[in-house]
Amino acid sequence: MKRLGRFVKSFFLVDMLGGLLVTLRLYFSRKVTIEYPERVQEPSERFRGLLRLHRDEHGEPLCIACKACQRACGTACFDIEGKKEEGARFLRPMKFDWKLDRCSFCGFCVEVCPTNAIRFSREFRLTGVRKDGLLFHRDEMYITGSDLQEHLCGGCRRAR
Amino acid sequence: MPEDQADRPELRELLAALAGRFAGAVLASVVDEGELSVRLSKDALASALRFLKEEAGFNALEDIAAFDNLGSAAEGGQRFTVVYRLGKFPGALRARVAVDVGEGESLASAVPLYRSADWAEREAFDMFGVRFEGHPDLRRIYMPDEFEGHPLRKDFPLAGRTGGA
Amino acid sequence: MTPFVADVLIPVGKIVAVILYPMVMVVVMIWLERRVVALMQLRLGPNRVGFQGLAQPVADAVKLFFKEDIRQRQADKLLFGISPVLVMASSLLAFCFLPLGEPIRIGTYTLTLWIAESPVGLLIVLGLSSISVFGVIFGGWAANSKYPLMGALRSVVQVLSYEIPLGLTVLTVAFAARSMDLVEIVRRQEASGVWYGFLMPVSFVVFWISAVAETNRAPFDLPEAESELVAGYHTEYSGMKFAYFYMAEYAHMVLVSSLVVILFFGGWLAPFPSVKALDFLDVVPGFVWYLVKLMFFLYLYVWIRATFPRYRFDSLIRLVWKWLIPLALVNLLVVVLVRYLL
Amino acid sequence: MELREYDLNMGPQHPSTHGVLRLKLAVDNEVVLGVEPVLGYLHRGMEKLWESLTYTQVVPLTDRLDYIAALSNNLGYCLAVEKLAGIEVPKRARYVRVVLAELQRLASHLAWLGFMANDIGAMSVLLYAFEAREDVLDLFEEYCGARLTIHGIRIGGAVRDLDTPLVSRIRAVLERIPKRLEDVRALLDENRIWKERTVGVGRIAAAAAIDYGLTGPGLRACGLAWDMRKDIPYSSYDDFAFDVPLGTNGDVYDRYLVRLEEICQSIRIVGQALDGLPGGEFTAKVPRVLKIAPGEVFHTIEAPKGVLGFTVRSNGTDKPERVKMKSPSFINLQALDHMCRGNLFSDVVGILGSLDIVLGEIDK
Repeated sequence: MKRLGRFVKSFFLVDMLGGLLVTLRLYFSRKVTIEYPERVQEPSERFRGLLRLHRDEHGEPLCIACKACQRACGTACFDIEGKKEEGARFLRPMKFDWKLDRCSFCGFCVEVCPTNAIRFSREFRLTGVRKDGLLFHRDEMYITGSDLQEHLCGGCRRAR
Repeated sequence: MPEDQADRPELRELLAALAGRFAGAVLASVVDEGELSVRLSKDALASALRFLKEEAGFNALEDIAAFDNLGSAAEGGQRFTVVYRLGKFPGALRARVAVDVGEGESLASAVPLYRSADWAEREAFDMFGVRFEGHPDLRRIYMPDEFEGHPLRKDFPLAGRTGGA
Repeated sequence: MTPFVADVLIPVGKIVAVILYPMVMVVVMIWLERRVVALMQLRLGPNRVGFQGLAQPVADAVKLFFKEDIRQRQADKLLFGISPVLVMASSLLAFCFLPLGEPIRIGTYTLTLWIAESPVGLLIVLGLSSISVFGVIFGGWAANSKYPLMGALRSVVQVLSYEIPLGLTVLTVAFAARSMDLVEIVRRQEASGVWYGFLMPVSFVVFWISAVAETNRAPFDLPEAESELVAGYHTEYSGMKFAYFYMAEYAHMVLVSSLVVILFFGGWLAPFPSVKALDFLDVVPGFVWYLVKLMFFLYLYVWIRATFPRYRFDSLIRLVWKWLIPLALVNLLVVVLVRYLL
Repeated sequence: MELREYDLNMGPQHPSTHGVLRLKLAVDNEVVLGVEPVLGYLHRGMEKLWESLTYTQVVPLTDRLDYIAALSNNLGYCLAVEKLAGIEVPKRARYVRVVLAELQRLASHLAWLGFMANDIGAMSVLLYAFEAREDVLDLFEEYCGARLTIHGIRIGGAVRDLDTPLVSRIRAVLERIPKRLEDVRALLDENRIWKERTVGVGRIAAAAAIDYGLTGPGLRACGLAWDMRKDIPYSSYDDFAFDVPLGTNGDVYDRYLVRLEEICQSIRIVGQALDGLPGGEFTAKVPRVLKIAPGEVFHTIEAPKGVLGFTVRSNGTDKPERVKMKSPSFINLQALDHMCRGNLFSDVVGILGSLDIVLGEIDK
């Protein structure tokens, strides 16, 4: 008897129609596409985006050029030279080069930084057209937003 | 490690049988934590593997790991150590068979016993240059065929010969 | 209505219309396919170029028009050039015989909504639609590389073996309508008050399955299975030649769907002709009904494509020889018997 | 005209070889006579690189091995190093790791489902599977900021604790996934075309599977219950009750069913782990510069693709002398030739999809 039932079901394409009903139901269901440039899905606040240096409330750079991040980095992205002006309590980085194209966003530098100077920003638009756009010098480590995009792919024809 | 008492006797008998069969060849052996670890001499390898597979029931060869002892405290004094990781299924017993092999020497291939040894041996050959006699198709597996040298040897420069980026 | 207008202007106008009609349908079809499949997959589909993405197919066509037309050195020049033309021409030519609606009387002149009406219109359309197989074989063979060759061989076997059930089911319709003329078939359905799709559901289902297989679509798209043969017989084509293949496939789909509409669902008839209460539906012109039914079947094509996995080659052939052809034969027998007993 | 079979080249740029894998197929008019995978296109020399990095710096690189299941690689490596260094991982850290590993198995199986269905033609299933997977990736992003190269498990524990909002979000996601799976099962399970393409295809006998070293869902589809989480439990997996789904005749359809069932089991495990989350530290105290006495260890875990093993040999310094990875996809791919013989050309795609291989893990 079961075989007959199976034959009838297969003859009248029951499994096919079942599949068609599923796609029809999903045809009318809510779409998940987020239309990117108009609506941007904000990444979570702990998102590991572009690394940025920070300043304290007086505008003084927090970085004391201790090179802890340079040592912790597995892919040698950092190249830091510190100098101590007379009368200052801490060294200040004269040269702070960071190669974005070598960085694997592992987060070791952020963890070892004693003064919490270097942190992940939530910036995920990291595409650039210039090779040296991917190399950030000391002052370029602070820029964010549109002038960051200018630095990454400056001179690109597309109107901003 | 209390919970390992259960399987130690079984491994200990196996070790005794192994030592009996290959008296001269067993150089060192230790049984701990559900794993029998044996260091064999080169020429006893093939028959020991056959014994372990047929009599002792280690039916799966999980991994073949090769090591370059250049510069480190080489136990056997030879340049390379090749370690066979055998597994017994069903159950959770493991056997570690370590064999030392010199620079130009070769080992008996385990492919006739375990099909899974095929690529593992090719990888060991590609990365270290250890040759395996009786392997059906001993070629490089990762590097291009015309590549000279064996990358994972200690004396192979990290950034590659052409001076990497 | 001077003879010049009647003999020259109107026929030329109709011919231009018949050329434009499949082109428009192809554009609509490309957009419909990408949009419907997208909506079924929880995404929006093209909605940027033009209103809701309607200009997307036009953009594709323009892109393909300007793209470089690459031909390998070892390709057979003659066959490589002819095959897209063959595929495209055969589909377009068949559109001339499709009756789109009731003839319209303008003063003394009756404007027939089709180019040619012939007593064997059905046969001609089927014959033309199988000419495109030549285009596929030549295209696959001429490219002289492995994947297109395999795609072409698969397509040949598939199309030829699916033409048999197609032919048999068309035969049942010809029996029921006692004529091969498409216009006559629709008139016969209007006279008998019931559509052949409901009269002979088995032949409709078998016809539809072989039609889907005939156009290498949905579960039967073996010849151009992206995941296996990269792109099947038109892998080596690019630029305008590829556009021909691409449009021809859609034109062929529109052709076969309109054939289904005419043969089984009464071309331009309003639904349920026998139910008197629904006569007010006749106020809507026949052409619109024809289009509504056509769109439903085109939607069905895309719906099937979005739902089902792909058949394997031998199961596909087993399906037609073990199931469809016997079923079509039995169905033909039943129809003939019923025809003569009644 | 003498007929001879010709060899067909599939890849390395081919839509369905899951990365850069090249298959040399000896084909006799669509019947496959032999398959020879050619590897090395994605070889980055990981094991050489690891020898020049410290133990902690190796962890982010393990993300890039099986890039669909980064957390399992992290877990495998960290457990091996902890066993070698004798680091005792607190109970809460072990539970957090189980939650992360099982969520990663969920995401990896959903990605496999999408790829395989798309290869066999059911392209909508790719979108449904990936839409379900997006929720799990959002959890990882919420947890530690990355979706694919997660680097969320460190030596000694995890990178962050599971706070209550995250736990409730995990539970919400775990409810949603079975519903999306029902859609897929309704589309595929009983579909005659799907069964035509998968039942009896790429079959491998249990004995041959063991001989080829097959592990993971591929082996369990032959009916052999070998699951590291049960046989050699690690990271307190033995605290959780779950069953190991088994197939019967080891073909593509059974591997499909086994993996779908494993998704449900993973959901069960994560639920139990969240309920029984103990108090305490989420990571052990690990010295910043970790030096490990000379020794060697071989530790295996049950990664989504199969048994993932790490052999770590230390020489007393803070850098490992040698880290050898036993990759499940590498061993499973060897069985492809055995499975494909006698099947048709279009089945190779289905069988390759059912093996669920990732090239980053094969080529290292």
